[in-house]
Amino acid sequence: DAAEVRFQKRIDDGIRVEPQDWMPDRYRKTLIRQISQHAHSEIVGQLPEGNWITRAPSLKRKAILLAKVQDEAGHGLYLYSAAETLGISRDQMVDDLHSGKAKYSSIFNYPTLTWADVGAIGWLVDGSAIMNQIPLCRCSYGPYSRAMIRVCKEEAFHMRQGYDMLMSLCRGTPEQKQMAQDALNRWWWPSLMMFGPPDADSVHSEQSKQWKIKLFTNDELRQKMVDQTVPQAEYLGLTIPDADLKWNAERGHYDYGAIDWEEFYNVVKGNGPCNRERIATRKKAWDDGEWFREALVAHADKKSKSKLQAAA
Amino acid sequence: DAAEVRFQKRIDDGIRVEPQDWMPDRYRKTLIRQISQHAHSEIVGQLPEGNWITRAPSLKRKAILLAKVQDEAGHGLYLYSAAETLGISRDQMVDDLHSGKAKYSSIFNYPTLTWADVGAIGWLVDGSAIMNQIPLCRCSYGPYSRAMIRVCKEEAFHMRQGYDMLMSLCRGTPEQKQMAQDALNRWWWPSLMMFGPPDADSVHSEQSKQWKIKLFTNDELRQKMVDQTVPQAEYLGLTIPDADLKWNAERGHYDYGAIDWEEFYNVVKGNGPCNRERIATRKKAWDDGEWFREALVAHADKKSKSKLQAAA
Amino acid sequence: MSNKNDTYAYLLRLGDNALVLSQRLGEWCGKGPALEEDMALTNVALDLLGQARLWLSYAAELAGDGADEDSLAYLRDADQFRNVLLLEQPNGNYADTVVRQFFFDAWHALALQQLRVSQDPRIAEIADKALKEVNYHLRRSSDLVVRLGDGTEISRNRMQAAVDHLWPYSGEMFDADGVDLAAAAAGYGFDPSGLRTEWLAYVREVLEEGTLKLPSPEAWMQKGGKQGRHTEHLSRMLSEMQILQRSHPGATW
Amino acid sequence: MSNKNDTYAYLLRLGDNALVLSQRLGEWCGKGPALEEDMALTNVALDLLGQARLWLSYAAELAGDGADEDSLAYLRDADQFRNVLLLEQPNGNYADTVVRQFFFDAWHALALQQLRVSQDPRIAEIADKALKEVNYHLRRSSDLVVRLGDGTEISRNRMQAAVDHLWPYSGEMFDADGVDLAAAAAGYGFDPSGLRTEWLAYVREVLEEGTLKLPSPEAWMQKGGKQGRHTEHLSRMLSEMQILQRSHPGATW
Repeated sequence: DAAEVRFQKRIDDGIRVEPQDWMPDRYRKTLIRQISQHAHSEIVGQLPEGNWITRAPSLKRKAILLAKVQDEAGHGLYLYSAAETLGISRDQMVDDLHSGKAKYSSIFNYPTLTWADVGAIGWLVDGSAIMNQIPLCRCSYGPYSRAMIRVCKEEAFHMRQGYDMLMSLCRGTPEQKQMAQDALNRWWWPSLMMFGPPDADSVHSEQSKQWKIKLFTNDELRQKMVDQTVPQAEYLGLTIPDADLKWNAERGHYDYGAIDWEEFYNVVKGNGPCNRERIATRKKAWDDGEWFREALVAHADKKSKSKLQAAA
Repeated sequence: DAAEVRFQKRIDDGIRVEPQDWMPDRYRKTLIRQISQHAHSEIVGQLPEGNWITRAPSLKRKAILLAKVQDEAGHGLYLYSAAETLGISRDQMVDDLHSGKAKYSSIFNYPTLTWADVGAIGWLVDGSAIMNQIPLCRCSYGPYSRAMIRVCKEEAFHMRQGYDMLMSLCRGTPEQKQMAQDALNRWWWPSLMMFGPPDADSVHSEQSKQWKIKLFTNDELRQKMVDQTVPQAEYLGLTIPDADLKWNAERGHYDYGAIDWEEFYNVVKGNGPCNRERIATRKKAWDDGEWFREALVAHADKKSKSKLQAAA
Repeated sequence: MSNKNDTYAYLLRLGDNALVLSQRLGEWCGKGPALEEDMALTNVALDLLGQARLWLSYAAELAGDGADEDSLAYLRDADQFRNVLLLEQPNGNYADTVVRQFFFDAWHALALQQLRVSQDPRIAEIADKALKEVNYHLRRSSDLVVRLGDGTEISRNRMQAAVDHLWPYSGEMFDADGVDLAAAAAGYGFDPSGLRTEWLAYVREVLEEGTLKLPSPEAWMQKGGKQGRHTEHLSRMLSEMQILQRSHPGATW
Repeated sequence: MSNKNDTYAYLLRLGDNALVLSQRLGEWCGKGPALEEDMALTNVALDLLGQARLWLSYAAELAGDGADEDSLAYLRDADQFRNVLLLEQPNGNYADTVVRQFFFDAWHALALQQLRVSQDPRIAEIADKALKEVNYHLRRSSDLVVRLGDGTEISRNRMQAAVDHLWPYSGEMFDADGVDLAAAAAGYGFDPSGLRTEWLAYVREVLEEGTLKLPSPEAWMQKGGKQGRHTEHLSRMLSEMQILQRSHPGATW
């Protein structure tokens, strides 16, 4: 198909695709899936950390956490807007989330059990997210790439804050340090799973690479994450829960142990500790807010009618 | 009216009135009002103390408190039953409570702000209640008098438990003792108000005395309560918040300061700190439980129908 | 000493199950759907609290470090609690509360029958006393499952939703780990996996009588509570339960 | 020193108002009725939290006994808090949250205008910064009152119910006591009773635009929060807020 060839040529030449440009249907659908999933992850991702806002142990930490969760809502907002440029409405995306048709990052189906989990999420989960997202700042679709630039800047900040939070715990009482270690134990493997299945099993990958909406493979990004994180854990004095982890001088990378992909697929399938609750919480917020949204629409209608009448 | 004269004669002779006996309509109405008000007080009275069940600071105290609140439900149950013998249904009484037509003891419109309030309620509120109720064990209406005998036994136990709870606080840390003093400061006057308005302003009193459903005046009972409580407070090392309180050797009683009847009437009128909330809580429990009660009725109907069919 | 540690860990599970469920039931106090039901529920809460005190006191004696029932209840963090996840789930509507109770009672009665013949006489004694209470709990919750299941359409729907929602938390009760196996081997406890067939048969029978559907016994089951990995609900429950002890260290109440 | 104590008491009220309302707003995080609304609400929560930190830090300096913003926030019991009762009321449905905010914002803006010319330069400085934020809060909550009042029938009913329910908690903001009068006399604060007429006029105007009825200004008003006599809600809120500090005495976070 000539149009597809021209489209691919533009991408190969590094020209950004913009909403008004022609694009293959599969490109559009793939992007909608990817961007909305990312947006949903920001929205659902508010919940595990939000769980500790009311219990944050200092006012400064409470302010940092509030601001962070607010940033996540903001990211959700840009990303929904980016997806809307592809011809899907926000309400449709929200419906798809609530019905289970659309996914969000499985990591948010794990519970936050202590305050240290807030730090671990910043350090590891935001860390993995940035690793995934930095390349996307250069992706072929303009609105997505611009949203990613903005998101990445803030995520890097969140990651530093999470690390700093853990630093305080690791320099604190033995109970606090234990809390940090326990959080690392529980979040380490799920964070590595965030990059998705091993390259060998990964669907969609080849075409997405060609379209420049995926620039590195899952395993490449995962390796980067491990390499970046190991020295950070050492600096904290924490032990990564992987007996097989060791520096491989030949590869110039850390080798790491086998990931339990059965757990991963199981959580994706809906069997994670919090899948049901996360969606139930969001759905309840949405349903409880229906009268509010309807009222704002009704009021706006009244105002525009009375303006029309005044003009007539 | 000859029947009324015979009725009064039986009462004067100390013969108990039973449900099947003839009685004047006003006697019936007065008793329904009094007994149902008492029943409602037990039910609403679960809430202020129930507020601390989940926070009781030792397992033993938690067990004592749970058992006490359960006793109150039980008292409510006997008393509703006693009122039902007078020809009113429990559902009707519950409706009257929720609509505000029926009253309950105003004391339960004060909040329980600390754990010490649980002790203060046992000591002072149950103390005042017993003072009111002991004479009612001899009242003219049989079912009421029998209910009161059972209630009084348990209330005396609750009062001792409340006092014991305060004793632990008064022998504890300075913060605990302060908590106890603060509770006494807040509960003292409302407890004295529990006996109702001064005799001079009291309605219904004369007729009720004659019918032996009220055996002492409000002020007589109030004086008894003060006389009983002052030495108990001294033993705890707590100060009763009344600068005018002092022993009057001539009267053989304690003199006490002026009661703020404006506050009393204000709380009765609905302006107490918790009036709205207490009723809202009970009403919500009732409304939320509707499906449950309906299901039990529906199931019982099915069972009795299938028994009938089996018998046919 | 290793044996003592195992027994301690085993007793914590029994005590925490009773304590956590009792705490949840206490939240209903004065707010139940009917007066008689309120009283019955408080009875169950009181029985469980009494059992928790016996188990935890025994555990504290074994720990022997000055611990007592209150220090165990009030000064451990969530990750040191060993109750199954089922029992920390929120009360929800009353159907959720009834089904949670029913799943647990059915297991609890079977478990206490095992423990009544424990080779640890103290465990046997506590279990014997508790079993009398729990037999009543089970009769009551089974009866409610039948009446609410086979009641109105609304009540059946609520009950079925509660059964489906809580089902994934039922499997953990039968999940044997090292602590269980050590208890079974030493003869003071039992292997919980052995109770599953009987539990399933009983639960199926009662649900059927209540016109309710048993979810798939092969469904994925949540676990972790027995090892101290809980849901987000437990730490919130404990913050309320423990606040006074935490705020007044060393005080006596 | 007596003067310093009065100022300390005065600052606690300002700080606790901001802290307690911020804490309530934080409970909505991730659960609001619309994404944009969630973000705006969190903004308000953040502003108030920032103000609370400034007021409490200043109070802690005056106390001079090693106190800091965190010891004041996390280690005082409910009876030592000095916020008005309005702000500790539960979030309820979103209408309750909006009306609570509106009543407070309307007072808060007037109060900060007074404090901006405080003779205590530190108070004046904090108030000046806060006022800029609160002017935005008030615009936002006033706007929501109008839109939700004059929206659908459901929204009008919910808003009117919220107005009626919260009304008895509005009077305390204007109830001057010794602490207020000392502040007014010394020139670092103001007499709050002087703000009532302007507040009423503004609130009436906004409610009317939202087709809502102003309850009787002569209605009975609840009070006590400014003197430390709170509703049952505050101690529950604090048990959640303070649990970590209470459980780990002396730890740094």
